[in-house]
Amino acid sequence: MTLRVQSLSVERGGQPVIAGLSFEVAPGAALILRGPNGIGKTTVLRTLAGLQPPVSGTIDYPEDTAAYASHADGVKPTLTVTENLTFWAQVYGRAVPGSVYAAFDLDALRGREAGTLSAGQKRRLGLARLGVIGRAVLFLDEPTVSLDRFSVQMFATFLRDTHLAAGGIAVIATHIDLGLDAPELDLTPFRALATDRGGSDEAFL
Amino acid sequence: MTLRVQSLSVERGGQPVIAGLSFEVAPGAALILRGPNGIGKTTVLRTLAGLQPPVSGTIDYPEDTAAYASHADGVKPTLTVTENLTFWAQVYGRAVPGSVYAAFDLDALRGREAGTLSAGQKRRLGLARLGVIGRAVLFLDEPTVSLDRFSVQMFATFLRDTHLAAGGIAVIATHIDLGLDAPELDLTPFRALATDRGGSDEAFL
Amino acid sequence: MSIWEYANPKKFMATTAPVLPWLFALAALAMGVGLVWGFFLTPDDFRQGSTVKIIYLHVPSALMAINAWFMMLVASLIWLVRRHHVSALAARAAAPVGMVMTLIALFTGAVWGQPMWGTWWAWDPRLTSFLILLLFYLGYIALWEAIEDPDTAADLTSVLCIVGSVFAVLSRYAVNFWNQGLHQGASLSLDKEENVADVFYIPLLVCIAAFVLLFIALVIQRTHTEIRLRRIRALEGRAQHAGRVEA
Amino acid sequence: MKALLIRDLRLGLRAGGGFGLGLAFFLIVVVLVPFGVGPEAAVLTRIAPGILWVAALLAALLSLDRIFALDFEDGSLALLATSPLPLEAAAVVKALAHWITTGLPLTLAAPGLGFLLNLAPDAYFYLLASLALGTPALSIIGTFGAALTVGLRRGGLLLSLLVLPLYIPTLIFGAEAVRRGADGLATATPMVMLAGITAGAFALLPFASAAALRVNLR
Amino acid sequence: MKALLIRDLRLGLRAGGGFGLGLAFFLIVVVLVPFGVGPEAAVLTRIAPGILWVAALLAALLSLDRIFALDFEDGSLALLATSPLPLEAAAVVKALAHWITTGLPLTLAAPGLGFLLNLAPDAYFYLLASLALGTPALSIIGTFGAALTVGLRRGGLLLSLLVLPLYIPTLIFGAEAVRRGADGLATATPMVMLAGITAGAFALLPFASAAALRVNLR
Ligand code: HEM
Ligand SMILES: Nc1ncnc2c1ncn2[C@@H]1O[C@H](COP(=O)(O)OP(=O)(O)OP(=O)(O)O)[C@@H](O)[C@H]1O
Ligand SMILES: Nc1ncnc2c1ncn2[C@@H]1O[C@H](COP(=O)(O)OP(=O)(O)OP(=O)(O)O)[C@@H](O)[C@H]1O
Ligand SMILES: [Mg+2]
Ligand SMILES: [Mg+2]
Repeated sequence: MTLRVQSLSVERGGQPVIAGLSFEVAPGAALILRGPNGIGKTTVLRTLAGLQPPVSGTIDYPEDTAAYASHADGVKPTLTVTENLTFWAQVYGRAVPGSVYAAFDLDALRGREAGTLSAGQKRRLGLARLGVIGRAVLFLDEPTVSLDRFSVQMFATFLRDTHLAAGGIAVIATHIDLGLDAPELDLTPFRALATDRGGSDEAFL
Repeated sequence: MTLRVQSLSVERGGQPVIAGLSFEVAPGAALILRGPNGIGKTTVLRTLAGLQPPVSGTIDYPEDTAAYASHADGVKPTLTVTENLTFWAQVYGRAVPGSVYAAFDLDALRGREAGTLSAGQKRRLGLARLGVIGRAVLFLDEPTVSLDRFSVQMFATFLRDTHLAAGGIAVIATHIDLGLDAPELDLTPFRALATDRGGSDEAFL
Repeated sequence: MSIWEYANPKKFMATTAPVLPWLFALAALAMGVGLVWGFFLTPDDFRQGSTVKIIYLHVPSALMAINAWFMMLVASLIWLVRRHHVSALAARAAAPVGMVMTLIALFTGAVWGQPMWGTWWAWDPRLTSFLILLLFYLGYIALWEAIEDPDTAADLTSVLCIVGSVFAVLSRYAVNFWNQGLHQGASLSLDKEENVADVFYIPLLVCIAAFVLLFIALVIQRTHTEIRLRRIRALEGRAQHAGRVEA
Repeated sequence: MKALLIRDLRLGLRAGGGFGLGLAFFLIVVVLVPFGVGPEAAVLTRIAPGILWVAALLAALLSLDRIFALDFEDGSLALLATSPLPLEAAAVVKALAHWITTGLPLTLAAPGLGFLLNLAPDAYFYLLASLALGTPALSIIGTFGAALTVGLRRGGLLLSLLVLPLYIPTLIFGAEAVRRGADGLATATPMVMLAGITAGAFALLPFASAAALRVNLR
Repeated sequence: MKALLIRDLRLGLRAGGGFGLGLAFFLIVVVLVPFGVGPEAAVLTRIAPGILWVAALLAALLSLDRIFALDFEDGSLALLATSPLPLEAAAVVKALAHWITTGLPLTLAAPGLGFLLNLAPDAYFYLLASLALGTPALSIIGTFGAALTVGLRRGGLLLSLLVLPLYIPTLIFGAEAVRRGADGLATATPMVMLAGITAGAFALLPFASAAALRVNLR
């Protein structure tokens, strides 16, 4: 089970953003997407996750093995931490492994309504979802936003020792150093030129 | 014009969060608030900004000199970058200094609708507001979220060379290293004990 | 010591708890006496026949419905000015009671209107303004229910209660202007001429007294409940907080 | 699917979830109309069926924007779209949850409110029946509208604009059924039509809704 | 203040801003009613004033949640609260903007829609006048309601529940004025009352709104 991306081009708002992107991630490996703000990391990840169609190129990984975590982490403010996790577990037809609470330092907050969490606590809950749904291919968009150093380490450990160790795959867009020994891919060279083909506006150019 | 905080206690959701916090920031100086997720940085900043009343203690800075920047940065998606900035400038009865666009690398995006900006670009716009309203005392809550390294430097430079240099004050809650040579204040020792007095629930205990 | 000391939840609980059973007992007694007297020991009205006896439920509930809102208004003001939790919670506790009183007034009225006016409901100003009062109760309660943080809820509902009172009065005039009713005017007043005959009048007073007592008892009881709920919430919060402190 | 339904109902019951609000709104609109048109019983009886149905329709309408918007804003929708649960199923569940929190209580309460507009005695049964048959259609059609407008922030008003025209047939047959019932005429045709609309909507619209959602998530 | 007003109007005109939507909704409700009530001209003429006013009221109502909610969600409100602009002023401006984008177009269009319900010829003037006097009150009262519910996500339905009772006096006097106008009776009293309500609301409610906002921003 490998993630293969070949000469992928993606668009945003009718404009080509990234062109000719190719990479491959083996089971148990992670890939870190780098690049300045606005280069197209989010767009690429959304395309990989199947939320938007690629302009051209192929994305290849087994059906129903991927999960996506975005800037917004789908936490319901009026549900408790536990209720939030249980819901996602059920949607993916699984049970909540007791270990996640410890893994994301949510033990003390189990019964708390998510709306009353601090920014970082909320984020941790959003990430804990990944430990619950048991998907092998993760597309993570700036997962560590507003996490403190300790929590960042905690998350990196989760990825390394739990997810990747079990043969999972992760593609992560981030600006900070996660302390994962994973290859980094800078998107800057793949920035689409204004003259690049593709993008729904093309037909009018 | 100095910011003086004496034995400040703040609450959140009826519970005391931080107790006995005192500090002083001189003109031209900055203070960096540190502490793990959920310690109470946001709560303290909101209290300093006057959005919520302190449980006890005094906060003292000249009237109408402060501005607050939160997790949400009040950017209107359907207004262009320029329109967004102009609005805030007018609310504070000032004009938009032409320099801010360069200072926050927004030149290329002036005419773009804010809703179409990437996470980091949006954040830069939110921060540019601070360069426009011309307030001397800034309370910044994780200002650099989802900014790339370059933009973080850019923002630090703005604070140092433009804001502080002009005798401004800044209190910043952040988890990363801004590269400002400013004193750091870790809130952990000030965490309120469960048994601490204060908080609107107190009457019921 | 000032009376405000009783606004401390614990003190309030302590002082009112022993009184409560007596209040209920008294209310029950007065209710029994008033209703039995009113229903069985008074003659039928020459026009209305025995239907007149519904007045013993109808009028007291009607008066309480209005007074309950008034009490809420006062409590809200106290909360906004002096921020005593008890007054806020008392207002919250009174709302459902007041709403039920309104419903009773409307229902008994409807039951009364059937034989009297030949219809269950007529858009008579009196009735209409009570319907409006019902709407205000609904909104007030809904707002309490909708807001998580109890203090925020207390503040907002208080503001609503004050603004609402003004508009409620305004509506009363509007409604009067809009339709002149078949409902009879105030039948209880101090100078004797206007009053219904004593035979009806005295038991009616007993019933009213009973409703007042019942209302007070219920409100205190519910206030206790609200205070306890708040206390549970506070303790849970503290427990979690303690949990955080260890973490 | 069950998980989603349970979650949505739970959210509906939580603070600010808006369960029963539709009901209250229904009540208020019914109360407002006489203030507008005046208190004469005869007039009210005449327009009661229509007003009751319009009110029910508006109550359903006002709660539509909750269906997807919240999930869209906090990102749940994108996550659901990438989850094993097909979006069509999600659309059905959402509609169901909406009906349970709005249409159902509204139907049960309607007869009680009928007498405020002194509805003709014979009409009560038909009011109940027509609402029971018709309100599910309102929920499903509304879900489709909500799916179309989910991208737009606070699209509430636009949503109503899109949905109201789609509601017209339901409204016509529903009100007609009650009016005929009140006048003691045959009500078979409108009732059958109502049932037909509901069945058809249930069978087809979820696919349209799911498609709309996919587009809005792009 | 001017800056805020201009911004709000501009936002209203931008995509999804909802300018004119209130108008369209007004139109649709007016169109719906005949479907519900049936086509008899006599009946319609009789209920036209009331229906028109109720429809106007609902149109105003549906656009209320836009007043503060967007600014609250994206943080603008907190920033405004910490800005030199007093929240009372903000509340007034918001109400003003709401009226310009909803009440005003609605007032101007109302006579046109009178035809659909064949409103009595003499009533048109009074319809226009009463709406012109009354709709500002709707906007200010509504702003207060919006301020109360701004903290709640999608509080739309609760908002209507709170606001509608407050609208009752305005509605009564407004519709009454038109009805009397239609019957050629004296309309001075209701008109004066309408003006009074508007003036009073403008004078007092902004303070209540600002207070509510402060609480919700805590
Ligand atoms: C022949 C029938 C009725 C009679 C004789 C009657 C009599 C009364 C009386 C004596 C009061 C007390 C007034 C006061 O002390 O202020 C009262 C109040 C009231 N009645 Fe009735 N009533 C009748 C029918 C109804 C009906 C049919 C309804 C409603 C469906 C109704 C609703 C009310 C309400 C809401 C009040 C409270 C108004 C207030 O106290 O200001 N009544 N009624
Ligand atoms: N409504 C509430 N009820 C109870 N506790 C709350 C409520 N809101 C916040 N808290 C708690 O108050 C504490 C302080 O929250 P705050 O947002 O200030 O933390 P923070 O330092 O900003 O964290 P972060 O770095 O993650 O932003 C947190 O532990 C949070 O769980
Ligand atoms: N609707 C749109 N119309 C035009 N351009 C858009 C639109 N949405 C996004 N863009 C542009 O597409 C580019 C890619 O955006 P994207 O969000 O993928 O960047 P990113 O790498 O995620 O940036 P960040 O690190 O700030 O999140 C950005 O330059 C952005 O300005
Ligand atoms: Mg991004
Ligand atoms: Mg924070």
